[in-house]
Parts: sequence; structure tokens; C-alpha cells
Amino acid sequence: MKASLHAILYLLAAPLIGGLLAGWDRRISARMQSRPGPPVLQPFYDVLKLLRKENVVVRRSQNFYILFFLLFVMFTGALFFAGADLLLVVFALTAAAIFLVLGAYKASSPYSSVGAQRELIQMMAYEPMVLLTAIGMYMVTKSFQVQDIAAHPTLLVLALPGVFLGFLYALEIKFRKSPFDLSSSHHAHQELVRGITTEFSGRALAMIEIAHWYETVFLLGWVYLFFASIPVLALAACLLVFLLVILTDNVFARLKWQMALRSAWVVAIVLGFGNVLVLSLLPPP
Amino acid sequence: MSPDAIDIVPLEALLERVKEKRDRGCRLVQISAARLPEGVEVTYSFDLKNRLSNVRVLLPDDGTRLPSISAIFGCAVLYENEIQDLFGVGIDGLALDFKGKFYRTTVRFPFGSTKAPAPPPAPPAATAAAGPPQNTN
Amino acid sequence: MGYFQMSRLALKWALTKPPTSRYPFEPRKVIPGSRGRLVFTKDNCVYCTVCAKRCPTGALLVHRAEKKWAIDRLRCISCGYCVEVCPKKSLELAGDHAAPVAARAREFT
Amino acid sequence: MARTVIPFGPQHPVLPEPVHLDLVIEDEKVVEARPSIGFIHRGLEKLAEKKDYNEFLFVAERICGICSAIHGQTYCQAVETLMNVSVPPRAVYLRTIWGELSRIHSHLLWLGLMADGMGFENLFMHSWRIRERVLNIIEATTGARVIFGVCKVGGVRRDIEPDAIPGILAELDSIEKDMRDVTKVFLNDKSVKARLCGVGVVSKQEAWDLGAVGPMLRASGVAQDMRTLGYAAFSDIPVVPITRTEGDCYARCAVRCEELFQSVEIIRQAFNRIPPGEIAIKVTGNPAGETITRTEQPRGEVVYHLKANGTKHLQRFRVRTPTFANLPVMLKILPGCDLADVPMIVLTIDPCISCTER
Repeated sequence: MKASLHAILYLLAAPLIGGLLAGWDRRISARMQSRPGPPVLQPFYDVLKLLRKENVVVRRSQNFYILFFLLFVMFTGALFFAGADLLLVVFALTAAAIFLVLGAYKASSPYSSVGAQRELIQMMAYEPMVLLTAIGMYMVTKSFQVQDIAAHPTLLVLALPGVFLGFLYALEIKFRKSPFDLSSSHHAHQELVRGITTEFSGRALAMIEIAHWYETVFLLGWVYLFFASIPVLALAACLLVFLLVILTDNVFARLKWQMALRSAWVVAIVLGFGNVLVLSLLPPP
Repeated sequence: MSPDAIDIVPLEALLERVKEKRDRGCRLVQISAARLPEGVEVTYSFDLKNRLSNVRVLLPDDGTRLPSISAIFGCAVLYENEIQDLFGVGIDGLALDFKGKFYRTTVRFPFGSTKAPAPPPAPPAATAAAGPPQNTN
Repeated sequence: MGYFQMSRLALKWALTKPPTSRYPFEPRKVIPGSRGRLVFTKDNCVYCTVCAKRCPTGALLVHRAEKKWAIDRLRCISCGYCVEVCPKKSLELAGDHAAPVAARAREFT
Repeated sequence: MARTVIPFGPQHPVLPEPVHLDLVIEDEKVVEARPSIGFIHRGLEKLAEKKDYNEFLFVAERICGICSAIHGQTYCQAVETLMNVSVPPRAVYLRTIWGELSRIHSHLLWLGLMADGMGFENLFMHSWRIRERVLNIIEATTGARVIFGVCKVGGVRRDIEPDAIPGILAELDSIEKDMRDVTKVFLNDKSVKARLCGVGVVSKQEAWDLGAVGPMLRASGVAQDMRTLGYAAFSDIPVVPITRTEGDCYARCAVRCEELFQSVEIIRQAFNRIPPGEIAIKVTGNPAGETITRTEQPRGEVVYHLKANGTKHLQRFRVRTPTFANLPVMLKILPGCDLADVPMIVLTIDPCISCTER
């Protein structure tokens, strides 16, 4: 009962929180760039406007994939906040991303298909680290269930410092922010125009935006898990991680895919796998 | 620039002269054409150690074609296409021929043409694109 | 450290007031000496048409007989050539800029 | 292997200039780049037949929005050569100062575009913030921000009052400090270096043979700068060309970064030495003869070829802009690079297509 309540709460509140976070992100980035930036509610205005826009598509079916992308992202988050199996959550997230990629391929524009290829590469880059995070959490708590992990009495980050750092790295890729904004960036100034989202407009683009908001909250929820035993600390950690993401977004050039892939795997192996290895060698407490 | 730095050569000697410049290690600075009453004058400027030297040929208005120097200086292609599009000069042996599509001008050969006059009927847009009449003068 | 070279500048500016101004709400600061709107003073003008003849864009129109002076704001490039050639000093460039206009039209004075 | 054609331009967010490239890519390697330009040919050279040589100055200044100051200056120099006019020394110094200010603003603009091309928004905004301060100096001294409109045949239109000079120099010091902060990121940041180093390498010989000019040529190790010809006040203020040897995008970026400070230094010296006196002399008569005048624009060597026959209209007005000379090099180094490198390579020639097509 409590689990489904959490899931419903997530489905209702996440877009609001995610949108506000996006607004603050734009605001803080703007200040770092020496300009005032838009109102905090701007992301909501944008989405409301997009919803009223004419729907221009290359192929009608491309928007169908986007609908599923949004639904799967919502489903992933709901699973997570309902306290379900972490592995299931990881694969649901992957499925969601695949729908976005399929939609981009369907649009058959050179920009969006190269963007889709890059998105697949990015998925390859962060997927190992995300899985290692799930495994690391299992090794400490002996459970894949999110509710058990959240209820674990110790601070997970103490046992999983490497995994946590590695997860932050994956988070950067997942947020599609500089230096990993290669498949699609928040602004169009790149060689692929807007990459994977180039050919989406109107309602489909609004759905992609909303999906990002859901994703943001869900991923920050994952950060929360690392500190779950002390809720205040956990919330502060989420906020700090969010600020860190904004800062890195502002102090990095876009990396090329080769370097993004290589660095992500190095991080996954050294920090993630190393941490898990150490845990498995230590005698159980 | 003193005018004596311009070396006026007959058309046949052009390639040889240009090759000579190339062998001396010159850089092609520019190729410029100018319409004179008797034809089109093409000037090739070269630079070596910040000193400019020029080679000039005159193309009479009887459809004489200009040999391309793009085999000697690769970068001449752009200049030669420009001359072809603006002055209507036929050029032989272009390494990359845009076939009159280098500049999409509304008026074909705005500086006239050395070829026999057979311009395609100018679209009515050509006169409109010249801008509204000026009230000066 | 090779990465994060920008962070000092970014953090510094995050805490500093942005140097931009919110333009339509805050009027632009006029820099003295700026070449802005062309201002015509009728008093001295003898309608000699020199300004109209010299204007590089043909923005000016002067009717000698009807004693009319006109400007097309969209054509004017604020170059100041007319100001220079005016024998009676009836033209000058103000520091502020002309209000936006949407269509080509001559303002008659 | 899948071949895809990626259209790049004429309207593309990386490069808001009308040049079109069909990039044939295999995976993400560019195997072929087919150019087409000519979308905005304005026929400015032809316009010389309609405008007299004094009016035409306004056209020459509008060949390009960014290098406008030096276009105007070069045009005046060329006409003055034809008419045997010697310009008062104060005017010559003022031209030099404005020319160098325009170099600073052009390079800052370019640095911003470059940062934006590699997805470094913050650096882009800061480069342009500093550029805005330079533009304020330019507006206060010339009356306009981009098209200066201060040169005229025989001198300049405006003077910089002696009491304004200390203020300008103080502002310049502060701008210099700001520029140090930003160029430090361009030159040292690892993520920037990862995008620039080893990308689009042009050897010294290649650059020379393909007729490259300006920072493009200097970055490949050729010490060529038209300012060493000693036009304007450069006969009194010596300029040592800034060169690098790598010939890659990083070298081109570094050359421009260093030129910013070189220009600041030139402006300081010019203000120190500026002689008092007239700023223009009256010019009568019409030009006659022929001249080829070369000056150094922010983007490289610009060539003005003027022919006049003693009437008030020029017989032939022809400009070879630096971008035009750099295009062949760009086309040469595009094949073989990554798709992500294309913006870097296209931007490092500092393309100004409006200049190119006139």
C-alpha cells in the first residue's frame, strides 16, 4: 500500500520538481555565464507552449515511440519509488532510452540518426557503471529491492565510495550535459543541430522534456539511496550533486564519443569494479 | 605597388610564367580580372618574402579561352571559377569546375562576357533584384 | 589540474551581478558621441539637396520647390556623410536611436 | 560501412554563415566534403560603377561586418595611393588604433564562436562579455559599434580627444586582465585541448602552397603578417608576427589568443606616440592609375586591387578577402576528420562568407 502511494506521489510530483530543477539549472547556468537568465518557471512555459504547437513530423510513427519513451520513463521511476527490484529498474530505464533512439531513427534525418547512434554509444558508456552500482548496493545490503536498500541502517556511501563516484560519472552522461552532450544538447549549437531530438516538435518535444524531468528526479532518487540512512544528509547530497552537474556543464567542452566511451569505461572499471572487488574480498561483517 | 611590377605576357606564355613563379616558391595571392573596352584583363599576383609580383594577360572579346593554372596552384580553382562566373570567361582545364554555379548571381556574367553573346533570357526577377530605383542623382 | 580551469571564473560570476541589462524594460545607456538617429532642424535649411545627392543609400529626399525634407529610416545607415556636407548645419546625429519601424516609408518634415 | 551525407549549412547553428558543405561520412569519419558557396553574392564590386569613389567607401566598409574597420582603412589607403595623397600622421595613428581595436573584437568574437562550436557555452558567453567592453570603447571613440565609419579618403572623420585617452587606456588594462582569464582556459583546459590538439593539421608547406593567409598561415609556422609591410603607423611600431609550429586547430587558437595581447600592446604604443595635428586633409580631383594594396585583417591578408581612369568612378574595384584564400586549405583538411571535428576545422579558418562573396 505504502509502495503504491510512493509511486503515485512520484508520478504526480516528479514533473513539478523536475521542471523547477530545470528552471534553477537554467538560472544558475546563466549566472555563471554572466547573464540573468530566464524566469525559474520558464521550462513550464516552454512545455505549455510546445503542447499548443502544430505537430510537424517526418513520419507519423516517430511520435508513437516518444509516447512510449515517456511512459517507460514514468514506469521506471514508479518502479523505483515503489521499492521494486533495482535490476528491473535498470532494464526498464534502458528500454525507455531504446524507444527514444528508435523514434530518432524513424525520423530518418541524418542529424537525428547520427544523434541516435551517439545515444547508443552513450548508453554503452554508462550502462556498465549503472549495473555495477546495483551490484555494489546488493553486496552491502544483500538485497536488490529498493525498499530494503533504503531501509538499510548504514550509510551506503561509506562502503561504496568508488561506486558513488563512478555513478556520478554515469549521471553526467545520463543528464546529457556538457561534456557528454554529444547526442543532443540543450541548445542547438553543435554539428548535429540538436542531434537525437532534431526532428521532434510540438507535443512530442514536450513529452521528451517531461520525460527528462521525470528522469532527473528518478536519478537524484538514486543518489539519495547512497545516503538513505540519514535523510537530511541525503537531501543535501542530492542538491550538491545537482549543483555539481550544473558546474561541470559549465566548465567543460563537449567531448568526442571515443573519449566519452573510453573514459566512462575506465571509470567503471577502476572505481566501480575496483570497489565491488574490494567488497567481495573483505570478510563479511 | 609600382606599376612596373606588372609583367604583361602573351597568353601562350602564361603557364610557363606561372610555373616559374611556383618553382621560385611564390604564394598565389590573388587572381583578379578587370573589364576593359577591348577585353578582359587577368592579373595574377604572387608573393615571395612580402614582395608582390604580378603577371598579366589580356583576353580579347572574341571568345578566347583562358588556360587554368589550377594544376600548378591548386588554390587557383576558386579564383578561376569566380572569373568564369562573373566575367563569362571560358577556362580550360579547371581542376574543379562549378560550371557557373560558384556564385548564384541573378544576372549572368555581371561584368559582361567574352563569349559570343548568347545569354539565356534573363528572368524578370533580375531587374527587380537590382533594388528599388535610387532617388539620388 | 587540467580540467575545471573555468570553474573559478564561473563561480565568481555566479556571485556577481550580471553586466547585461534587461533591454526593453531598462533603456539603453547612451554613449556620448554615438552615431544614432539623424535629426533635421528645419530653421536653417535652404533645401539645396546636397544631403540627398550624397546619401550613399538614397535614404533622403529633398523637394526644393515644395520645401520638403524626408528620410527613410530603414535606409539610413547613420554614416554622417550628410551631416558633413550640409552647408547650413541643419542636420546632426543624435546619440539615441530611432524608434523601430516596420515598413519602408518616408517621414516628411 | 554505411555512408551518410550530412548537410552542413547554408543554415546551420554552428556557423550562421551561408556556406554549404555536403559531408559524406562513414560512421563518423568524413570521407569527402563537397563545398558550395555563392548564396549571398551581393555584387559589391560591380557597385563601384554606380557610386563615386568617396561614396564607395561606405560600400567597402560594409563588405564585412566584423573586419569593417580595416576594409575602410585599406580602401582609403588604396585610393590615397592612386591620388598621391599623404595622410596627416595623427590620422594614420588613429586608423592604426581603431584597426587594432577591431582586431581585438574580431578575435574575441571568434574565440566565442569557437567555444560555442565545441559546446563550451560558458566560455562563449565570457568571450563575448569582454568583446562588449571593447565595443563600448569603439562606440565612444567612433560613434558606432561595428561599422566604424571613421576613415575617409585623406584622413579620418573623428579625433580622440587627449583627455579621453587615460580613460581608454585604463579600460584597456582591465580588459586585458579579463582576456587573460579567458585565454588561460582556451590554452590550458584539458577538455578544450582534447578537442583542438592534433585536429586539422596543416603543414608549413601545404599552408603556403594552398595560399593560406593570416593566423592560419602563422599557426603553421610561416611568419607572415602584412603589418610588417609598415603601412599606417606600423612603420613606427614594429610588429613581430606570432607563429606556432603545430599547424593544428589548437595552434590557430593560440595564435589568435596571443594576438589579442599584441594588439593591446600596439594600441598602448600608438597612444604614447600619437602626434598632435590635423586629422584630415582636403582631397580634390579623381583617382587615376592602378594599385594593389595589402593589409592585415583579423582574418589575414586582404588584397585590394583598384583601377581608376581619372573619372569619379573606379574602373575596377576588386577585393580578395582572407577567407577566400583560406577556403582551399579548409577543403583540403576536412576529409579524414571526425564529424565532431568539422565545426572546429571550419571555424579555425575564421570563415566570413559575406566577405568572401562580396
